[in-house]
Amino acid sequence: MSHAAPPPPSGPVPFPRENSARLLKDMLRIRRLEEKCAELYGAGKIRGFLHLYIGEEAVATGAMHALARGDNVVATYREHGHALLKGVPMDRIMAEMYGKKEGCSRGRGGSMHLFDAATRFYGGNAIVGGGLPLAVGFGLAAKMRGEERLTACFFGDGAVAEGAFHESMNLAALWKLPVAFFCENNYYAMGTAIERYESQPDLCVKAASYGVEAFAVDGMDVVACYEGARRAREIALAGAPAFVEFRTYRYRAHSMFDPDLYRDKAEIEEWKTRGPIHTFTARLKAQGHLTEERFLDIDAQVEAEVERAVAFAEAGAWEPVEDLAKDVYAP
Amino acid sequence: MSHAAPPPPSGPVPFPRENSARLLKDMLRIRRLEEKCAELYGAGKIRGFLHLYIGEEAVATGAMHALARGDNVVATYREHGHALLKGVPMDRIMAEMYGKKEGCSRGRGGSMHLFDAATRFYGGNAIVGGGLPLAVGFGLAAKMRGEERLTACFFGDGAVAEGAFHESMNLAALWKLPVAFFCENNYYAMGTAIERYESQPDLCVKAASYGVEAFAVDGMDVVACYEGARRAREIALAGAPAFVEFRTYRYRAHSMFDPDLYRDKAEIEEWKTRGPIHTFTARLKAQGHLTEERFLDIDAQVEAEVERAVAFAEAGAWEPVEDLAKDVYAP
Amino acid sequence: MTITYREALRMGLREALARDPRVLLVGEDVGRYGGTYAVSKGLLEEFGPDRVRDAPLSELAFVGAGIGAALGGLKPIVEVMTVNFSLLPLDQIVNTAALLRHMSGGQFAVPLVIRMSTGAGRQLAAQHSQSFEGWYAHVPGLKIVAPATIDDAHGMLGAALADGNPVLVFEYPALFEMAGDLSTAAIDLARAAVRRQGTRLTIIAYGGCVPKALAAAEKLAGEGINAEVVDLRVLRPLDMDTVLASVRKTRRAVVVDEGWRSGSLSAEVMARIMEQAFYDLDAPVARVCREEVPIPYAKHLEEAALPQVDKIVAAAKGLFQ
Amino acid sequence: MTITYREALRMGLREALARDPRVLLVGEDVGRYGGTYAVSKGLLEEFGPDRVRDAPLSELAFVGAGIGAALGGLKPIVEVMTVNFSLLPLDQIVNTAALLRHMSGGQFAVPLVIRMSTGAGRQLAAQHSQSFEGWYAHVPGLKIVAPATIDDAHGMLGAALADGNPVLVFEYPALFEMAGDLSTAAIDLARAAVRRQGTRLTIIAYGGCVPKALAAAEKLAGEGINAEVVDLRVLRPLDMDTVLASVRKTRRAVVVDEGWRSGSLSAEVMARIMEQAFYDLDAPVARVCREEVPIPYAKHLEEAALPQVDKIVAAAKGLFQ
Ligand SMILES: Cc1ncc(C[n+]2csc(CCOP(=O)(O)OP(=O)(O)O)c2C)c(N)n1
Ligand SMILES: Cc1ncc(C[n+]2csc(CCOP(=O)(O)OP(=O)(O)O)c2C)c(N)n1
Ligand SMILES: [Mg+2]
Ligand SMILES: [Mg+2]
Repeated sequence: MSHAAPPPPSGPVPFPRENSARLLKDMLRIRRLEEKCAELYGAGKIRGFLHLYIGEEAVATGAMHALARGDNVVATYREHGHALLKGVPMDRIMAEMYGKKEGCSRGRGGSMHLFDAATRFYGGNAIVGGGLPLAVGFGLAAKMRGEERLTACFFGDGAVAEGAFHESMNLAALWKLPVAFFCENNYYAMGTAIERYESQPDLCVKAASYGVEAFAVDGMDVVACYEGARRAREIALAGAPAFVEFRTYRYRAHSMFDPDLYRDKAEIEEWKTRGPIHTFTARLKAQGHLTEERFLDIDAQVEAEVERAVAFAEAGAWEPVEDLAKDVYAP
Repeated sequence: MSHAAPPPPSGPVPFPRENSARLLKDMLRIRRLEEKCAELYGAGKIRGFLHLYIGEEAVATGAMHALARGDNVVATYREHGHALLKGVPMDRIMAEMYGKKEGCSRGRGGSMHLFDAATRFYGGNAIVGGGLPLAVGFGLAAKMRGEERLTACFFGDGAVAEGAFHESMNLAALWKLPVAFFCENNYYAMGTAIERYESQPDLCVKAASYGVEAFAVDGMDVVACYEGARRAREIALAGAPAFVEFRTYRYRAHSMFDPDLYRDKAEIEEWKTRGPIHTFTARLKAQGHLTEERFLDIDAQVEAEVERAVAFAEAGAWEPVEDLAKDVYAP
Repeated sequence: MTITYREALRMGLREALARDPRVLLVGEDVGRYGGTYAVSKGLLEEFGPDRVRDAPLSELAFVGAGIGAALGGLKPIVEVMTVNFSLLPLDQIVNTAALLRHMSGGQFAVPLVIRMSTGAGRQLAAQHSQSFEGWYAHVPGLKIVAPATIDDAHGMLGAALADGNPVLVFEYPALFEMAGDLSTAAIDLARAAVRRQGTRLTIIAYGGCVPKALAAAEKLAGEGINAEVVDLRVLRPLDMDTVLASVRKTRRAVVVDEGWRSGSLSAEVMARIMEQAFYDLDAPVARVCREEVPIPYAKHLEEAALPQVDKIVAAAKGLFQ
Repeated sequence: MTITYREALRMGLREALARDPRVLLVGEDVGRYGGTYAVSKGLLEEFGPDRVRDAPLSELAFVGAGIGAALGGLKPIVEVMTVNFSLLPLDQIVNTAALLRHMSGGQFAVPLVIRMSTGAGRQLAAQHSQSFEGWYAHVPGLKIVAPATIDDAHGMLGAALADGNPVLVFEYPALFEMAGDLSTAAIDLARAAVRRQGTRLTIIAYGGCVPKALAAAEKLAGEGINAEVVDLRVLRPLDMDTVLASVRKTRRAVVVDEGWRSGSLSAEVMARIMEQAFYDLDAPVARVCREEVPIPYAKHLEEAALPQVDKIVAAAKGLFQ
């Protein structure tokens, strides 16, 4: 079954060129970081599960740019980009991938469990749907404490089938909590296409059934993602949860173990023509907001950051085995 | 918060008088059985939890009359009436309440766990929402075995908030199963009114969000209940699940332990004027389908059945303690 | 002051809510209804619907929300009506609450308290009579406590809120009517307690079985066997020092557990005694547990399925044959 | 014929589907994807989407549906991708599948098989590396099996389908690449198996730890200690006859368990040995278990947290000091 890609994002980008450059750079930071991770996985430097976000960068980039520093983020096991753009330093993310103690979870979490208290990045959850109830709780805390603080909860289309989604949407709506539910619909839950596991594949219909304001945006267009997330943030901070379906696509296999035999190659190719980075780049160039040198310069800065991150991770240390039982409990 | 009762059921009953008499008698059988159970609870003959259905009899009565003998029924802990009308003999139900081995669950289940394989009555589940996944499985079995068999799943409004509801509705719709979801909406989950736990109290909106055909009927009118259930059965056997919201009301407390302090007495009184038995009786009399003698005669038959059931239960035996570990496993 | 176990629980809740504005109670029917067992009766009126918050039948989400709320700066007390229903939110309790601190490299504390009633004995049948304290006691990252006295029923909640770890407090409806004096002793979440001094054997119990253990000890005393009774109080981490000190003194022990025999907490206690006091034993440690059957509704069968005073007495005497 | 453990599992599935039209396989990605661990690869093509049925991420509902389908006349094999996710459908497994037969007075059989992978060792970190076999082995009404050999990987599924009770089959990714000969021996769900004959001590293990136990036994043999290795195979009901016969012979034992030490199945095995063979022991039974920590991602920490051959050897030698 094929999932038609939207028309390629086009037209002038309605942002000042410097903002656009930051968006472009952040998409590139996610892309280059993950390309490097894939390479390092092949080299055996990174192990366990590794879920790449390549193709979906516009979503995390647009969304994170719409958030404030003080907002909370709850994500999934496909969260490298979310952690990075919430502000977790790339070197600490890479060190975590290596399992080094300089990692943002001290090497204990790995790819699926990035955490960072300082930037209010709450992970990094390998249980599908597991983050939604948490987000409801963060929203409750912010509301009861009178804080102007959004909690953004990222999850995949597959998570919508879990009971946790149903219970969490109802609670958030019932209690009128400042939570933005950001559903990254890449049309597949591992190897199962959405219409093969959802009787109603229009996810906004589901979200709306809780009385939650729900809308879909083009997840390949960083502009649409930014605007959708900003609108959701306004709705949520005004006192009611919002649901945004980001329609996007995963270019790589589900994980490094996935032979990816369940998708139609033509479908993948079609979506690749909507690539969030090259379409955005083309638009900026067309409106004269970006030159090829500037692009190469940005990309070079990103490559350098990635290299520094790898060097940092390589230079990192292993947590001593004596510390294994540390932090199971509060001291 | 008040839950407005519908206008009292009125107008001629569109059934032959003998069918109407059977409906009336079955409502009375549930009512008198439970009135006796309440009395016996006070006398200490029945223990544990006891959840009375008094006030809601039109739902089980209308629904069961719309089912075929071969249909499966899955119910809750408030299931005396459902068991009785699916065909479980009243004496075996009463013996179960007593905990006697002649009981339909050999005295092991009690009020909340009535079971009867012979009549395809699958209980009797004390986990709210626990029956819904089971019903999906029964539907799957019937469909794969090519049987023309409905599975009717009864559950309360409170169960709709459980993840089990969400997951089960999707599965049943996705797999196009012959399952009728019969939601007995009595507006309260224990002491919590529906608008205090559902962000969207219109339960049909929720069910429809799965692409399931959903409609509400007056749960105080046995005619509407029968017709709604019959329609749901047709839809389901045609190859897609159906959802019926029966709007009804519980006249008694949630259980024998409930002081019932959370409801407005006026609300209870208003709903009592819609009593399923007396309104139906009045309609039949008005159209000349029932006389007072006939009514008294039917009621006397029912009272006699109840007395026989009590006598049967009293005469029953206790399961020998030696059999305690019997049937934990297949022999 | 003489109060019941139920009143002690309520007092603990009220004090917690009054002491710290970050504390809130969340659960099904904790507010308007007053709590299934009337433990939270009156608290809604006193603290309002935000802090005594009725929740939908959504155990997975409201327990998970409790974790998020704890991370967000509140001190939630989440009530799961009974342990039987706690299987629904178990994923959140184990995969998030218990693991989070360690897997995040120690960045996050989860100061969450989860209360639930547990145990059998009221003819509520198979799905409402289970005891899973032993399961929870298996999970690193969780602390598990089982108040068996008026003081613990009152004080363990406050200690749990102050602990900084996810703490599960198990409440025993079988003890709700038990009355006793409330002392001013400080309540810790670290030590087991010797509830009766004895010399010839140690009866180790927790929760609803503690009064049964004490009654058995009285009976045994009547027959010249002076038994010591240890109330575990804290099921994770186990205070083996107290248990071992008693067993080394008496050289014999019976463990009483309301859970199903195989794989119950009693097995762990026996394993630890074997590991640490094998050569001090004059007889193998015995146990009295729930029979390995779902709890039937019928009274005589339920009684036969549960640990009872006479079974404890018989097991104790068996150690001397 | 030499095949891998994975191939043996697949062969068992294929035979079950071919043998009985009532059999179906339900689970996440069992069909189109071929199974997370490629165990069900090719079965969709062979048996079609009705009988090799991909399910949504709805563990609670599709496991519950498996119970209903079994009651309705099918013989479902439900796959829960890993034991870590089985906490979500646990309510259905315990409160319905396990209790139903007894609480209905013996009216209903639940011929359901639930397969799940379990265990650690692949750097999947805390939420993907747990071992809860011991928890399931606590529940009356369930049968729990842990194939540790090619023959059991192949044959236990068929035996489970024929059993008539809800049976949980635990599969060990740590063993998926293990190759060996497939025999034609009949597979039961009743007996533990002596995998290595020995005289001086008994190493009791199950699942992924069995090869480690055998390796440890080889090392010990090199040091003149001839160890017997018992593979429990069936975790509920436990075959203590086989275990006790071995322990009575060797008079010493080490239990190896990949679960967290406290409250793991090892504790139950030790408790039973204490109850039934106390006077036959020359030393307290020892155990080698998972450290009581969530499994970290870093390889060196994960290895340190799990039972290893050298730890088993050390524990065994400890019995002779
Ligand atoms: C509760 C649970 N069930 C199953 C899995 C295994 N699993 C990991 S990711 C995944 C698919 C999730 O798909 P989706 O939510 O769409 O996120 P995506 O991977 O597409 O970003 C599955 C089935 C899991 N981690 N947790
Ligand atoms: C999973 C679960 N949570 C909580 C309970 C306790 N409980 C029993 S009945 C009930 C209310 C259910 O309300 P509803 O579904 O509307 O059914 P009703 O009793 O009104 O018929 C609750 C909370 C339970 N039995 N199971
Ligand atoms: Mg997806
Ligand atoms: Mg209700």
